[in-house]
Amino acid sequence: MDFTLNEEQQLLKNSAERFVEQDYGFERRRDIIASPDGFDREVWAQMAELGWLGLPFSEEDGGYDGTPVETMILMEAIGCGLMVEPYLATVVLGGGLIAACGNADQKATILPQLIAGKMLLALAYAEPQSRFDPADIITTATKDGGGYLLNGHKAVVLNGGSADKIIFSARTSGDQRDQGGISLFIIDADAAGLKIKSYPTIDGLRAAEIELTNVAAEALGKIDDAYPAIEVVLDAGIAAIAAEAVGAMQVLHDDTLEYLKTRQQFGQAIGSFQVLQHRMVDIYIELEQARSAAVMATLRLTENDPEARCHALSAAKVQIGQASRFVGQNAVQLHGGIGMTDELKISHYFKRLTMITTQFGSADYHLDRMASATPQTNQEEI
Amino acid sequence: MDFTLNEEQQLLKNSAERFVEQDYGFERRRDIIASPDGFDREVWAQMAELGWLGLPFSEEDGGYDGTPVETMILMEAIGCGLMVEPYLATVVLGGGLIAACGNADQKATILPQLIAGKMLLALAYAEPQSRFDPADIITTATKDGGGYLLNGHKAVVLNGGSADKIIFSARTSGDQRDQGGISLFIIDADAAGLKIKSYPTIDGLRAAEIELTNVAAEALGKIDDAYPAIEVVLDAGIAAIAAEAVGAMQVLHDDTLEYLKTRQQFGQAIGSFQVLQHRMVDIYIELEQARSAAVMATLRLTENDPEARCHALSAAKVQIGQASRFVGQNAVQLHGGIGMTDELKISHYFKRLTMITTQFGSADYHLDRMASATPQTNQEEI
Amino acid sequence: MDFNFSEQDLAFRQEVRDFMQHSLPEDLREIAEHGQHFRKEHFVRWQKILFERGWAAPSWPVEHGGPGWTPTQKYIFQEELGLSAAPMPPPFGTGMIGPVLIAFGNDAQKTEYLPRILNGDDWWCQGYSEPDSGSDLASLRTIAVLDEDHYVVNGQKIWTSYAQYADRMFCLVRTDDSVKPQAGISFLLIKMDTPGITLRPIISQDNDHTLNEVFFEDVRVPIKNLVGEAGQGWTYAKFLLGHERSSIGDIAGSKRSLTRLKKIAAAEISGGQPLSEDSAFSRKLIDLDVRLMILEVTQFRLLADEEAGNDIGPAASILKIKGSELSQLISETAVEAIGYYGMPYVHEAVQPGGNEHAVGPNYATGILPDYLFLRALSILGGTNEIQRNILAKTALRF
Amino acid sequence: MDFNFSEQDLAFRQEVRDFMQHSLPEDLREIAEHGQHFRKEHFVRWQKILFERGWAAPSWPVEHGGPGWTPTQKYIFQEELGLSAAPMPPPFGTGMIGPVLIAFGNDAQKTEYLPRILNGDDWWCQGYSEPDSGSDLASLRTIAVLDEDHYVVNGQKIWTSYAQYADRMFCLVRTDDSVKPQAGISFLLIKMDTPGITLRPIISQDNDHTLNEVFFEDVRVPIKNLVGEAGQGWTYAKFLLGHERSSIGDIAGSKRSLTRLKKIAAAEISGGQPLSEDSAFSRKLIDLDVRLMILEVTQFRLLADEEAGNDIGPAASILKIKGSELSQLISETAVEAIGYYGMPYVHEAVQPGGNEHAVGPNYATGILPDYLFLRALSILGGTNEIQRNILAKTALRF
Repeated sequence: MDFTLNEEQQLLKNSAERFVEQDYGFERRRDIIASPDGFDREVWAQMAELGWLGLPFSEEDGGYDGTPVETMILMEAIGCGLMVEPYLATVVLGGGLIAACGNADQKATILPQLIAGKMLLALAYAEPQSRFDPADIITTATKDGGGYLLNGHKAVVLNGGSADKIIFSARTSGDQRDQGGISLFIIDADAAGLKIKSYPTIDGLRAAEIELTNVAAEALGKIDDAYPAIEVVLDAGIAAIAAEAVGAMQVLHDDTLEYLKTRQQFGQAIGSFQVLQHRMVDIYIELEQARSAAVMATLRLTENDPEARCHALSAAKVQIGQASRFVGQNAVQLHGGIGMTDELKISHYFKRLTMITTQFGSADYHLDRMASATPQTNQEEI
Repeated sequence: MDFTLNEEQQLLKNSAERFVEQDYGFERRRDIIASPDGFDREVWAQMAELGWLGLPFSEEDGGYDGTPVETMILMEAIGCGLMVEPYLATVVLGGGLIAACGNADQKATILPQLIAGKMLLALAYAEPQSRFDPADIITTATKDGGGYLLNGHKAVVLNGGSADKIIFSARTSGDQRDQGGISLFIIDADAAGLKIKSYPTIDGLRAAEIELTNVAAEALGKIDDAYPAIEVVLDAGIAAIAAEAVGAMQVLHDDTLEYLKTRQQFGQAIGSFQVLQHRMVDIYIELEQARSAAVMATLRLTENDPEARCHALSAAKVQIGQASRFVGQNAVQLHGGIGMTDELKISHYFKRLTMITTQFGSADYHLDRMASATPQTNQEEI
Repeated sequence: MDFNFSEQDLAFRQEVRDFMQHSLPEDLREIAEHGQHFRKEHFVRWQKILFERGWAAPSWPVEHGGPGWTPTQKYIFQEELGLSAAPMPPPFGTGMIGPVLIAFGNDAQKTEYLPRILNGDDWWCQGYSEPDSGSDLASLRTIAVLDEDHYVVNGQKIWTSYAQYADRMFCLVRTDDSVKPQAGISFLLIKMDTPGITLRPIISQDNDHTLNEVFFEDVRVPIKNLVGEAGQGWTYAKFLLGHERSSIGDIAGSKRSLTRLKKIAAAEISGGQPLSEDSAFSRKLIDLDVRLMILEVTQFRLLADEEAGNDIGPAASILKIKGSELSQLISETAVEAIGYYGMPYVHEAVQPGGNEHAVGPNYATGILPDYLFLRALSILGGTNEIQRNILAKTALRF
Repeated sequence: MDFNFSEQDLAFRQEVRDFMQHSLPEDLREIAEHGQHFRKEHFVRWQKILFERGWAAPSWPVEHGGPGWTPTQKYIFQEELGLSAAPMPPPFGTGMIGPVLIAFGNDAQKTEYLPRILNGDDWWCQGYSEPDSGSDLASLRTIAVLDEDHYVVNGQKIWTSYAQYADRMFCLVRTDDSVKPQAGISFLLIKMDTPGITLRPIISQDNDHTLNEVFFEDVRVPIKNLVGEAGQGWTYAKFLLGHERSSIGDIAGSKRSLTRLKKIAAAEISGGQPLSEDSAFSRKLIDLDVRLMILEVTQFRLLADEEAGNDIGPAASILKIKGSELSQLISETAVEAIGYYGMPYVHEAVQPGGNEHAVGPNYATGILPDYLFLRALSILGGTNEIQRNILAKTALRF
């Protein structure tokens, strides 16, 4: 048992933290969000240069053979800076699926480009009716000569408006909500029949609604059998946003503690009031527990038993959601009115944490997912 | 809208409070609990003399034509004193069913005796498998000449060991958990085939397991159609223990507040710590909200629309349960170790409130009951 | 004991309901139903409609144009207004400065201001909070120095709602530095177009503009605009705090939002069935019902007390705490209900007359902005922590 | 980063498991399985079995008879002990006075006491708390006055666990009134049969007798029974507080009780199906799983820190707070699960060897007494409020 970082990981952590501190100030972020893309292509290029985009990929795919721990380190820094660049969409979700399911040709076409920062991806898995269930799919893919034609509507596709290629889940057989019969397809963003409506999200990101009308598509991975891979990559997404949440909560923790110690009311720092001290302690405890959840999510991601992986990742998501809500709401409350303004950082972190609570599924969804997953390994065998 | 007591009600309240204060000291209660019956027949006689046993009954049944408000007043005093005399079992539950379902003969035999303090009743409605559902009945009643023969097992019958007559619910038709097909029967406690095992309960009361083997019984009310009457009387039980809980919580509130103001630690009264003050405020708020719940339960009991009655009574029970738990746990916590001793009153009130949380159904049971009850009257029409 | 409104009260309620149904303009109703925000002209138009009906100032005495209602009637009116899709008139005019002028203003002030408040011609804003005096209001530092027949005001106010709409401000200023903080405060009426006043908008986290900072640089205010006596401003401000608190829990607002949430839960599909039929989510909804029902009874008990002429004192803090917690919890549950469609934020979609359509189902519009905005309920008007301090002191005598 | 126990640790755990399985006497196993309480002879018998195996004092150094385990091995042992049905040895001997004597005792004391602690011959109790010094321990008032070669002790202790079983007490007494409170405290070893000591049992709300008041009236204690230096007692007491805290969250206990709760929920029928299949109740159970899993990771992080020789400092308070909240919540949920069968209380049924049978299903026995008893978790050893004070000071530097 060892929770320390090795030397390279420590270097990565230092470098990511320095980047956020020196190059990603809050006013710059404000400008970036208001820009047409909603993120900064220059920052993206820097991230590529620093080698961050290749971290999780194998050396033969042109990456650096990193483990989920490296992604955790980077996502925590992204959370600290509330960075809006499409790392989650392109590297974790899109890249993760290409690496897991792509054939040699697909990997060779996409991954080196992605790692070089020249290609953005998005994953379109949710649908208007699907709520949190990634198996709830009515978008269809029907065979058409050597390829497939897709029809349907994909909902709230993270960074769908700026992606060069988009991965879609679609039903090739089975009924709505069957886990069997689901396949993955990859489509160029400028393909005929794709209608992409991009919009800002409440937490400063961009997402898109995508309508597909007879869009020609190339399959990614085995037909009818994509659900397990989708589950794995969404679990990777959970681990990633768990770390992002920890970074964001750390900032709220630090800023709120600082505020309590400096803000004067009734002739004393408000941090001298025991009730506010104890609330701050509860924020601290939630943050530490969230850190445990993020570590668990990260280290369990490579678990061989899928049920044990689901169980741990869902548990982490439940805790992260609760902590995000508690820390976000109370950072605002302890700041008072000023915590609700657009001007202060606080509200922006609160908004991102609010969305993390439902992103990749609410607490109830994940409690039910845990109930239906029975890890083969003994719980105590960790 | 008027939440004040009329003159007679105010007199009743004064008299009940005086009784508890002067005649029902905590050491006397300790002796009473340890006595063979588990309650005091002398106290019961006094209660009869004071006219309390006849309060809810009509004048023609020998009572005083009281409303549920009178029961609320008395039960609140009973909660203040944590009185163990069988008012709930005999007057509210048993007497309530006799008054509602009894024929002229049954009323005439039982109610005057009951009101005079000469006859104790109990209601046996729960069964080992029934959990909180009073329709979950497998005890059977089969026709036998002019009467019925009962077979089965009734669980946790409040004051079942001291009752002179016991009212049983039993199935005369229908399947387990059907609301139809349930009938009521009345049986003398010394009837052949009744096996009554009486035991103390954790909160200082007495209850019994009762096994019935071919027990001859007389029907009470219409065969197959007793469920609505059972529901009404259990709702009356909810209103009664809601008021009892308010009385008990008031004592915990007062004693804890007093303790916070007098107990010295670190050179000051512990009540000077803001965190403890705020916890005490939350106890106060829960008590006020519980008072609202008890009032709602009491005034809604005579609601004509059964669904509206269920809705309000279940809502009251949910709140009372939550408040009982919060106030009980925190009164112990704020007292520290001394709050956990048998010696102090605190733990005894905590135990009674703990059992009130599940008595007549847990919060989940009542939330589900509310979900299936749709009041005909507009919610806003209250 | 009796739980029901009297026949007269029920008839009055029907009258109010009929009025709301017939007199609320259709375009206002639509704004509310689309989860959009009212702007100045909507509030003013509605105020003038209420004025026509004689209901513009529920709490004013008849001689100043009030309707002469009992506390229960006032409550019913507020409740029905809250349940309807009508704009809730900001309290600054009829609810706040009006009662202060009626109680403490001189005849000239009453004559000049009251009619224009009543008919909606003047929009007032409130100048209380300052950057360094939030919960500790008495520490305010905006200074007014007498210069012949004018006060010269310098300083800054913050959290001023709708200052951008306002014609006038009632304002707490420090006129005497030599006495203890509460004693040196005066109550001034200031025209917002007086030279030296500048505004800076505060954009809130839901990207809306309601709040402002207001800066005063040598702003000259005629001495006739002083209310009551100099140095008595704190007394007048406290008078207002004790005023009109019986609707403080905003039960009507919670009723509306819970009804909306139930509709969402019935429309949202989860695992092939309506979310409202998921047993765990259903219990959450019912639990909200329970909280609302209990709070309403507490509200009724308070109202009965008020009707009997008793001091409602600490109970108002209970309503404030539990009411804000409930509103926030309903809103939090609504965020959970709409799932991924909480994310899209199209600013134009929540503006009246905006051309952009919202993304996702119509019912999702405004849910997230509401959630963000409602965090204010446990902060403004004395944080819930301050409310607990008040209860500790007043109800428990710590 | 690595989440797994090493091969050696896993092998060690198997060794402990095998031992527990083979060496725990059947009658002790049955006591635990019937939800009954262990008595002195059970604890002592088990201590002697551990002693035979060389595992009587996990944290002692090898030269005094300890097993020489790493922090991880100690943790594994505690965990396995907690998961088994074995009696959990009270900490007063091997966990508390032993380490104090090893660190601060003189050779004579070590020789006299340590072997008898190890083999279970001496039962120790702890004399810290007094009626007026609960959370504020340093204000203690039991006085020891030197009279030639004896201290004469007068005063009173309270909350003394198992004093009725104890042969000896380690006791904080005030030996100097003239210095600041912490500096005047000394650490004495007192034989319980010394004249002048009387006990008064404290019956707890679960009707059990574990706690006592202990009165001292002119109790003469030889000066050789002073540990370390006079006036240094506070230092030794604090040394203990920082000692052996990595199992403070009692995760093993929560694992056992959650497993028990799940069995109850599977056996209890609600509306025709197992309670565990009710979707809302199932979510409650899973939510407890989540809390337990997360707390265990926090525990592991702490253990890794301890293994690396770092100060675990404030984190122990997190484990104390969250661990006690979790134990209490599991117990509260168990009370809910057993429904009406929480009410019966047959005192004899929870006593080993009692003839009375419990009422209702076997699994209901002891659930209510446990619930009542576990309220102590957030009180003893520093209330959860005190723990938050500690965190505010140490972790947040308020």
